[in-house]
Parts: sequence; C-alpha cells; structure tokens
Amino acid sequence: MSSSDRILLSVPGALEFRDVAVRVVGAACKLLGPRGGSSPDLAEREPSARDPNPGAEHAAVHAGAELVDPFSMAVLSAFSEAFNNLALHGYRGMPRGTIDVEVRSEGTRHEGALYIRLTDTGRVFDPSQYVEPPDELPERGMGLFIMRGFLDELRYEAGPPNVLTLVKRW
Amino acid sequence: MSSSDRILLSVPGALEFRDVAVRVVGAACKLLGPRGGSSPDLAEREPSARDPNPGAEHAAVHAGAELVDPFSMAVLSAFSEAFNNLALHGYRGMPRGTIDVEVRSEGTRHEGALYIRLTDTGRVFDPSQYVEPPDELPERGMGLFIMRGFLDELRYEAGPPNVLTLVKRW
Amino acid sequence: MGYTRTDDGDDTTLTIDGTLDAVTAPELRPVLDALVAENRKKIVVDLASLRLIDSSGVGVLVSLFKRVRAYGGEVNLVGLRDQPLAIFKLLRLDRVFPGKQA
Amino acid sequence: MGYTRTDDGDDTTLTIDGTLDAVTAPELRPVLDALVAENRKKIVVDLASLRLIDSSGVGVLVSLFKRVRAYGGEVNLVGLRDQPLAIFKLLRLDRVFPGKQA
Ligand SMILES: Nc1ncnc2c1ncn2[C@@H]1O[C@H](COP(=O)(O)OP(=O)(O)O)[C@@H](O)[C@H]1O
Ligand SMILES: Nc1ncnc2c1ncn2[C@@H]1O[C@H](COP(=O)(O)OP(=O)(O)O)[C@@H](O)[C@H]1O
Repeated sequence: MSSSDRILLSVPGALEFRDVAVRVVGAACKLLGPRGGSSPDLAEREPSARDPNPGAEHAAVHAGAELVDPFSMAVLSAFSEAFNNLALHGYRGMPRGTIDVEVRSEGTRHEGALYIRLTDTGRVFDPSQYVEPPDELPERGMGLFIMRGFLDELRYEAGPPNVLTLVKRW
Repeated sequence: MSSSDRILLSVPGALEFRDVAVRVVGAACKLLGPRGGSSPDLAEREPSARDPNPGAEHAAVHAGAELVDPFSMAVLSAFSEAFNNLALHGYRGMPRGTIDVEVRSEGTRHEGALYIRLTDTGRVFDPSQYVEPPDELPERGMGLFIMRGFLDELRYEAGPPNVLTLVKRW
Repeated sequence: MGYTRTDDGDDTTLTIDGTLDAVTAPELRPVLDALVAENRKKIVVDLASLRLIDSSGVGVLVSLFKRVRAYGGEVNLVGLRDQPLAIFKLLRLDRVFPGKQA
Repeated sequence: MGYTRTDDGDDTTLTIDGTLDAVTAPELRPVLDALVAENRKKIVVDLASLRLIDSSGVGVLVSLFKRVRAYGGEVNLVGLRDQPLAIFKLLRLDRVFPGKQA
C-alpha cells in the first residue's frame, strides 16, 4: 500500500449505477482509509486488516461491514447523496455523461484524510451557494445537509467538467 | 441503458485490490450483461431486473447472486484468474502499475457479448503462446485453462500498455 | 429493498429491509399511499433490517408521518440502527418520530 | 475465508467458507500442512459454504489430496456447489476427488 494508490471508477451518470459506485467507495474506505492505511507505516498492519473470523469476513464480503464502521458509514452516506444529486439534478434534461469517481488518501495511521473526487459534465451547481437548512420535517433538500454533516470539507470547481471533492479526515 | 454504456475501473496492480475489481465486474454483468441488457430494446425489461423479492435483493446486495447465475459465474471466474495473473506474474519484480478494467457490451436481448478489457503496464505475456494443459492433478497452471474454458474468446495486444480482452457471448 | 405489511386489527406493522434510496423509495410509495388511503391510525415501521437509507428514503417516511398525523394517526419507528440511525440522528428526526431504537 | 477443523477419532472434518483464492489460499496452507504432519487418514473437506474459488484455491486442495494419498489416507470433498462446483467440473477434478456434491 502506498500513498499514491488510488481507485478510479467511471460509470454512466444514472441512478442504476449508484450501487456499484457505493460498493467501490465502500471497498476504498477499507483499502485506503484509516484501517487499510495509505502510508508506508501502515503496510505492516495489513495482515490484521484481513479478519480471520469467518463471520466478520462474511460480513465484509457481503458489503455490510462498512455500514457499521463509523468512518465508512459517514463516507458512504455522503457519497450516496453526491451521486444522487449528479444523476438526478446535474444531468436532468442534459445529454447523459459519466460520473467519474477517484478515491485516494493521504496521511499516517494517526492522522489522514480520504479524498473522493466526483467529476461530471452536467450543469454547474456549487453546493456552497445552497445553504438553506432543511425544515423540521423535511421531505427533500436533505442531501447537502447530510453531506455537510458527515464530511469535514466539500470543495467545488465549476467546469466543464465539474469537480466536487468530498474530504473526510481521521 | 444504451449500448455505449461502459464501466471503467482502475486499481493498483496488486492482489488486495482484486476483490473490489471482482465486485465491479459482478455488478457490470448484471447492468450490462444479458439480463440488464445493453441494447435499447432491453430498456423496457429493466424494472423486472430489480427483484421485488426481499430475499433475492438481499442476495444481490450481498454480492452472492452473481455466483449462482451461470453467465456471471463464468465471467467472474475467468476475470479473477486474469487479474491474479497480472498482479502475481505481470507485475512481479516490476514497478507496480495499475490494472485498468473496462466493461462494455453489445447486442440485443437474444444475442450479444460482454467485453472486459484489462490494461496493464507489466511484462508482455501472450496467453495464446501458452498452451500446456494442466496435468491430471494440477497444483498450478490452471488459470489460463479456466479462462479459456469459461470464455468464448481471449484477445491479446502486446504493449505497453498490454491489453487482454475477455469475450463472453450470450 | 423488500417490505412486508402485516395488519392486526387497528395496528399495521411495515417491515422494510435492504436499501431505501433514490432507486427504491419510489417503489415503496404506493405501499405508503395505501396506508394513508385506508386511514390506518396505528402504524409501526420496523427498520431493524434496513441496511442503508438516503435522503430520498427519509423523505418518503417523513411524508408518511405527516400525512398520518394530519388525520390523527401515529407512526412509530422501531429498530433503527447503524447507518439509518446515524442519518436520523443527523437530521434530528430521531426525536420527531416516537419509537424505540434497536 | 474462514475455516473450522473438527477431529472425531480418526476422522477430521474441515469446513471452509467464503472465498478461497490467491489472497486467502496461503492463509489456509498451514492448516493443511498440519493435517499432513499429523498423518490424518480420513479427511472430509466440506465446501457447502464456499462461495468462490480460484485456481490458487484449487491448487492447495489438490496439494492436500496428493500428500494425503501418498501416505495412504483419503480426502473427500463434500458440498461442492455453484461457482466452486463449476470450476471443479471444468478441471475434471470432480471425478478425481471422491465425495458427494450438495
Ligand atoms: N448537481 C446538481 N445540479 C443541479 N442542481 C443540484 C445539484 N445538486 C443539488 N442540486 C439542487 O439543490 C437542491 C438541494 O439538493 P439536496 O440537498 O441534495 O436535496 P434533494 O436532492 O433532496 O432536493 C436540489 O433540490 C437541486 O435543486
Ligand atoms: N500476465 C502474465 N505475465 C507473465 N507471465 C504470466 C502472465 N500470466 C501468466 N503467466 C505465466 O503463465 C503461467 C500459467 O498461468 P496460469 O495458467 O494462470 O497458472 P498459474 O498462475 O497458476 O501458474 C504462469 O505460471 C506464468 O508463468
């Protein structure tokens, strides 16, 4: 494992591809995140990252484990909202482009960050311009609130292509 | 769903990234393969591809379903061997590069093919030059045999980058 | 996403499992609309087997809650845990919906 | 990959679940080496919960089979199904290993 490791995924910008993207980001949290480790000093910990407990491995294979680990859970919840927004709003009424996802990390065992870049060619939408909090009993408008709540930072560069970066530290 | 849909994944050329690659190819079999459909005339079948049966969905979410469906099973078995060979042999003693995987499909509901291209920058190895069948009780050398047995075609272009294409028809 | 609806006199229990998200929430809508159309007054939504929810999933549950409350009924959520619990807490909806957590 | 070894007199049952592949097969090797070192003569390998196997996984099982056969013992595979069964059939190993399929 080295800090230059990264995982890239490119899928059509449509909801039916969300599940595979969520799975890849879930795997990336384990491989590049605080447990998998992104810095050379984490390499030695790797064998322990493979859980010899059959139940636990079962869970991991079955893509459920990452929804219990708080780091992955926060990242996956935020990422799902970001992907939804691109598929539902960003590409609405536009020629369908792709959503490209790049996951990489930086840091040591004690301190680091996971960066998830989502690149699209849909309409420009800067989330920092959208600050309305959802009302008390919201039926919509919660996506950005969830992203902000679970992430440390949200960066946006207007395009084309547009680049939204989700940052989660540990 | 359109025939230009494709899924791309790029990961470091090492075994610990195999699992995420296998999952993506498993999802690609469902999304782009004979059931998900790659041609416009398949679009109408899509709702039925989502199984309302909770047990079935559970299985799909849990990445087990594709190992029962014969098409996906054959593709995943072959793909796993191809990935192993690149990680274990292709990049052995070489600077670690990436393994890029592109999945796309062509055809109609009745007839079509899934194409999986694996691109690497490791050593050149043309599988058509390697024709030894495994012995009766083999401990190694079964990977290419499995790939040939489960696929309809195996194409190779020497690089860099090298491109190995797995073709599975339906 | 899968669900089972069980009616027992005035009580209805709706169990939802799997993923309730932008793809599957629209599939659940007719089920929730039926509960409202039938004026069911005591609804328990059991989310113990719900693995993942997103804002669209929360949206359909909040919409059920508001419509049922409007005719004097009540919706209780039970079994919330893991990712769905974290989402409900973040949105401060764990206090709005009565009901026990897992 | 997970495994459990159960000894009952002369009989040993080894149950393997999950994925037996290039990553996990090396983790199983010491377990198989121990069976050989102890000269276990009647070994049943239960693969009913094995989800996925690859050529490396097959390799370690064949190696066990050959070594046990060399000292006059036997290895039976039971429960083979789905992807692992397809691989064993393709390699024509389903006829080499005695044992019932699931
Ligand atoms: N990528 C995007 N392109 C265009 N508009 C967007 C995009 N993302 C979000 N929006 C707008 O911001 C609003 C709030 O988004 P969000 O908080 O995710 O809630 P929701 O999607 O449930 O409405 C959306 O309703 C939409 O109008
Ligand atoms: N990408 C590759 N680069 C270099 N050599 C390779 C590559 N793929 C396969 N080989 C060679 O071909 C042999 C047979 O491969 P395979 O049938 O997959 O069996 P195994 O990997 O179990 O030996 C390998 O042992 C290796 O020497």
